[in-house]
Amino acid sequence: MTTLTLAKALNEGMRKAMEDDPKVLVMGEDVGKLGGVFRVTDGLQKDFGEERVIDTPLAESGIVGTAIGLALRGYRPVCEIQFDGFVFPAADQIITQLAKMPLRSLGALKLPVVVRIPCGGGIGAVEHHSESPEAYFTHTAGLRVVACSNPADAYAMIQQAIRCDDPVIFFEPKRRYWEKAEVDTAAAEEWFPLDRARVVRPGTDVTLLAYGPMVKTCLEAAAAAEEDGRSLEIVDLRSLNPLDTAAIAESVRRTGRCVVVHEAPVFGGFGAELAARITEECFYSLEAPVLRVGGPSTPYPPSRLEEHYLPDLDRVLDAVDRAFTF
Amino acid sequence: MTTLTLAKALNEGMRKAMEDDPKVLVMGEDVGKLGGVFRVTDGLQKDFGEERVIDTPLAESGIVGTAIGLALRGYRPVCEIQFDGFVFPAADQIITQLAKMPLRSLGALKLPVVVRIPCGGGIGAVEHHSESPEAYFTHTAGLRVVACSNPADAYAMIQQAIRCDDPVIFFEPKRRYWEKAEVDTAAAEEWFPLDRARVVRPGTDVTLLAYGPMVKTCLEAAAAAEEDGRSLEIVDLRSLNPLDTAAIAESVRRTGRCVVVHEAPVFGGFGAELAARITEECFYSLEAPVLRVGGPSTPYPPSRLEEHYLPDLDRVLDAVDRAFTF
Amino acid sequence: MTADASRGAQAPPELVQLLTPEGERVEHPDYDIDLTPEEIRALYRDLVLVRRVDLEAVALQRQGELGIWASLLGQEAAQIGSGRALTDADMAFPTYREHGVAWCRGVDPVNLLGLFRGVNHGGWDPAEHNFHLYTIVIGSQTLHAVGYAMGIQRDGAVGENGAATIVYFGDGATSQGDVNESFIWASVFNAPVVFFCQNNQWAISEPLEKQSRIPLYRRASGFGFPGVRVDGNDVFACLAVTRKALTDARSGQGPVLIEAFTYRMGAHTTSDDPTRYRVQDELEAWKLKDPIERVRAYLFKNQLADQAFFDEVDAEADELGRDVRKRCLEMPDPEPLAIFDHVYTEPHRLMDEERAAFASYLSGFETEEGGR
Amino acid sequence: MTADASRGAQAPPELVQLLTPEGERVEHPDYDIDLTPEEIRALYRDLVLVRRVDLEAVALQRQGELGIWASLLGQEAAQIGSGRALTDADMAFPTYREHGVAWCRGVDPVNLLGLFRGVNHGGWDPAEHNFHLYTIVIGSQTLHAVGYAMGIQRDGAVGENGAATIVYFGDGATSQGDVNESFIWASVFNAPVVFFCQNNQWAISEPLEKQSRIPLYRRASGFGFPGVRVDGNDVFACLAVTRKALTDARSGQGPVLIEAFTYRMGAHTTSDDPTRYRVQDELEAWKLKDPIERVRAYLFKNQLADQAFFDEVDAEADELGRDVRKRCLEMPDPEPLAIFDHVYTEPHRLMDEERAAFASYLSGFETEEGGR
Ligand SMILES: Cc1ncc(C[n+]2csc(CCOP(=O)(O)OP(=O)(O)O)c2C)c(N)n1
Ligand SMILES: Cc1ncc(C[n+]2csc(CCOP(=O)(O)OP(=O)(O)O)c2C)c(N)n1
Ligand SMILES: [Mg+2]
Ligand SMILES: [Mg+2]
Repeated sequence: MTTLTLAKALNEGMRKAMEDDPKVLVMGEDVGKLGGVFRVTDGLQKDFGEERVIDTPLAESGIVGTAIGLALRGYRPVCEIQFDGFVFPAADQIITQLAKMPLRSLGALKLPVVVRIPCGGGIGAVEHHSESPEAYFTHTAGLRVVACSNPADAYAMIQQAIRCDDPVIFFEPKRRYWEKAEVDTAAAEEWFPLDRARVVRPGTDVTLLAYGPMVKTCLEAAAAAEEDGRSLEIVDLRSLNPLDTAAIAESVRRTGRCVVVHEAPVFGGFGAELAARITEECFYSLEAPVLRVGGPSTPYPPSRLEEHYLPDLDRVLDAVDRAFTF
Repeated sequence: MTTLTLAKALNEGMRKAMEDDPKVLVMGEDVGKLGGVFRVTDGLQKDFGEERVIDTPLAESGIVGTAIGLALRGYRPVCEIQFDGFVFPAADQIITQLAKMPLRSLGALKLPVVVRIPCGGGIGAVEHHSESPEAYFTHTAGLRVVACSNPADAYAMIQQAIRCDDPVIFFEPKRRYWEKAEVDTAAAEEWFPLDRARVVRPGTDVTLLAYGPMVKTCLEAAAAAEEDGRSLEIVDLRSLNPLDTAAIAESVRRTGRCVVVHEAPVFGGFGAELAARITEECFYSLEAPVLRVGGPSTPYPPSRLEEHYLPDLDRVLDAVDRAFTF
Repeated sequence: MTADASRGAQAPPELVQLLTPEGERVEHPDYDIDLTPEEIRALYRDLVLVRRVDLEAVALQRQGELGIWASLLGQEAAQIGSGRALTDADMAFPTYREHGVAWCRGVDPVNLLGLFRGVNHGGWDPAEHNFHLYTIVIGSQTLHAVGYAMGIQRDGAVGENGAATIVYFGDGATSQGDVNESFIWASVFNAPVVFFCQNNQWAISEPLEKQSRIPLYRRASGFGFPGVRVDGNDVFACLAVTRKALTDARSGQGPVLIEAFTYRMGAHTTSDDPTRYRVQDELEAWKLKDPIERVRAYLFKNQLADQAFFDEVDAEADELGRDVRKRCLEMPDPEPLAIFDHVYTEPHRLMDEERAAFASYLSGFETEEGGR
Repeated sequence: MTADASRGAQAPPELVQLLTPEGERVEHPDYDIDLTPEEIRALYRDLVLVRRVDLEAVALQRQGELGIWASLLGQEAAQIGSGRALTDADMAFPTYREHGVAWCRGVDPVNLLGLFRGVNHGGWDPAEHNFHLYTIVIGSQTLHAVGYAMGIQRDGAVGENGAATIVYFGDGATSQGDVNESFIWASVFNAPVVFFCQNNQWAISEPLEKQSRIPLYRRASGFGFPGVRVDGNDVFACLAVTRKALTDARSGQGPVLIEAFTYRMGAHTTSDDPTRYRVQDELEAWKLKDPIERVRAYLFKNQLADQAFFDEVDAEADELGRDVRKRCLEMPDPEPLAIFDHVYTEPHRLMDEERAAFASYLSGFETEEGGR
């Protein structure tokens, strides 16, 4: 057990993966000497060399496109997209190539490529640096989409993602990068499966579904609600595609109420899939419709407005209250 | 009143728009002499010249990016993306620039750009030529997203889209291009509003929500269901963003049951938003969960499998049946 | 001759040519090739056979057996010349039109038809032939090729007995961001990759002028690596130029851009109607430069082959055509549940759920005797 | 001096220079400029004032008044030289670092701060100044500029008294697909656009070698239009070269790429720590080429300005700095409901619904005295 920040846990996880498998490469803008703008790749180039930790030209399509080629040659590239808002130049390579090539080959090809995306707001940044583009990828068949919410998961999940033979879009909650927790760097074989949701706080009255940065927000809300005598169960989804529907439905059937929380705009966001699916699964158990808490259906605002844009404890509790008015 | 195919209705609509406003331009790959691979722009270059109907270099990001620049200079470009699956190279320009620039300018700039996308399957085509990428755009705040389902709407909606000062993603159901109907080319001022849903067949037992190519499929299903004594109401959404929630909710409250139909993969598809929103709006009226009929959550299959992939009359009726088992 | 028709009608001076349209061997200061009669006959055979496969595929499409077909007619020399320059260790990344290259890589022609028939999205194992799947999204394969070449570098497989990558794309593709990014990556990392652009003068209905105002081979100079224009209808020149580029790449000298100056003699695909946008004269001018005729003339004039040889090749071609046709018709449609196969490599819950639900839906029809 | 530090330490032969780092006027066969003393003093004043605004912004960021700032330190001559070459009718498309160009376009420096302070995404009306909004997604503005230039063509505004577009981007940006596509569009349509690349040697931590293995100005040759490299720290040369390029573009001679060879003297942004990736020696070498010092030296040596003038400019700069600071602190935060404004130009139901719901949510707090 060591205490690590989430950023450091990712760093250690990648380091471990690179030690375990010489085919693992890290590539992206500024991932080398600088160690990435968030220092998540800090020290890796120093230790593994420029051949394995590659500072690429400044073009995201090129990053993902060449990563695909490297994977075809037997490598396991881990690409860093510098910020969420800059993944879109790579959209074509991700959606039409990375996601579809294994199927196109009838299984002859596998593409173990990880695309790491620091995501979400709350860091006072300028435009394009605070977005939550997960819904673009959860709707893209052929991709796995995961989101870590804490250092221990970050450490394990990045290694699991790298070992996975499918392409994985890996979301990292950038405003939680500096939060610390105990990480058991030894228990490699006992990792919780990458595609499973986890109840991170048991409760009886309402199920809160969250992932990435919002898990902590929900935990805070649960602590506050407890004082009001309300027991919230928090499920950290971890994997968005595939979704652990069984685990979620089990919780919602017990509580009878469900609130979904994410930072992305509500309209067409991933919460819509959660709400639709849960309603279908748990129709007779639901005392209220699944309520969604998310960003307004607008572009991410200037940072002086982000406290109003981002779901916070109050917005979550407000939705919980509303779930009881039905 | 004249009888037009859907493709020709679009062609006439664009022609009218170009006559009405010299700032309207048409641009894209092969839109000139060839008239587009579906002939939707047939004859326009001949009549309006190469300055207004522009055969562009082969690059979708370039098409949308330069259209933005033309719009900044006061033009109203109508871009054609040759097939649905080729919109992704333009994803960055659409998502980070086209959708956001008006907000970025605090309203100083408007971007009246229309991006036409022939969409959907059922034409026996190869990969990338049969997709339904609407969910990527409905989740993108700043865009309007519309889908026409018949020649009369096609004629009016394309002109409304071109007149709209917001960017519009305009989906055209390619397998319905050759279907004919009466089009009233005169009634320009009495057009049904672009952002309104329309009940295209009234009914009492279940509400079917559809758009684009699936409207016809639903109408066929309704005819078949009638023989079985079941009355289906079909709502053609027409506008996906903004959504005409009030009209939809009014219908669902009446029928108490709702089935959503689209070709896109169900997981994370636009149907999820419909289901989530309707459930929230109509919770007490729903006798069954909103059921979704769509493509499997896989990439679009080889064409010999598309009849199994695409929702058809049977799949729609199966869902209707299921809605009655709750 | 109209302005249109003059496109490439006279060979530009920078064009590498070793065999004239009339079948005369010419010298080039930088490129030469020394082929045995047997090798030349083998090239001729390749050219004829791939043209025959292509013709058969067009016919199959006309008869409704294929959904669409992208013909290589006119581009045989570019494809056979470059394809025969490859060693087994080299890796090739095609577009959707490289039937001739596929032939050189040993891909069974019938396997090419699966995609166009609509029974799969790609019917061969790329690793088995070192020939990647067809790529339809214009230009995207160029980045894959460069990434693959970077993998070759990391494997230490550059140098003597090294390997290289070749990637095919069209004149239209040169406008895509991806293609230009691939030039950047290749030059910055000095990757062992040969960019093989078949400039067939048209991107569907758009002539080259819509993509570039200068010859395409010169694009490379803007990225700091060599570009060369070769007569794409001259199989000798294509072989020589590609061989040299590959040798250079394999030995660590980095990327090269080859522009094979050729012509799309047919429609863009069987869905296309070129009479809407190009003049017949242009086609006629190019017919005189047919890639097969000139080899035939050369073989004949130099008495390297007799009529019996030509007849034999034609007979083989016919047999191949018949065989391809027969096996095309035999290609089974995939099972409905195949929709869910291979979407993921590892088990995936959603696929399992949807597959099961669909199976049960389908079985409902069986009990209902075919459903409604 | 290390290998790193030698980057650009000696001027490459192809560099257009009219004023040496020591303040000596030199001749160039293709470019010349004839400036009155008054004009030169005005350029000096521009350089000093924009540097001062920049310094103030860095200080404001350090004090928590801005979230981040992208300093132009070292790039003043490139920006003022090119910016002063523009006429009112020309349109400029910046990145996020063109504070000097903004100055030339008459944008109030305080308006630049809104984006970095987080009160808006862009604080001016582009049409008012013919200066587009800052663009953060690397390279995307190049296509906008070309589209705009195509609009100029369609307006018939090319020719005498014509207009042109200039678009700014960095060395790193040259790797983006969009930038290369913009080169294609511009050349194919012969659009009146000047591509102004400020090669400041770094893209955050990546040196130019990660983007190109040849000088960037040569990229243009691959697309068939002229490229020129200018000493980006020489305001005379930047003015002369840009003026000529704009004149050519306006009169219908099509695009030009200008590579302004300069250096990012500061961090990439205030969030960056360049000591992690570059050596101090390099900085020292470039300090000797400071863009302001050489104009000062020239003015001084040629007795075109006296100490009083310099003091006056310094005083003006200090006053400007104070004013910018004061007005920055006064910038109000936007109202929460502004989140919903201007997302759409025309009425949009979802915006109205969400705005109303949020307003009612907020008013809940007011009645609850600030909520939980
Ligand atoms: C990204 C993308 N956009 C559009 C298309 C549609 N399309 C298919 S082939 C083609 C023209 C390609 O021209 P070129 O690169 O010259 O190759 P050729 O077909 O002539 O061999 C186009 C526009 C596509 N496949 N991919
Ligand atoms: C598409 C995209 N990818 C990544 C980034 C993050 N980023 C911001 S500035 C920058 C480096 C830009 O370098 P250059 O083009 O040389 O301009 P400079 O900052 O040196 O002026 C990067 C990678 C971005 N803004 N946009
Ligand atoms: Mg072509
Ligand atoms: Mg730079």
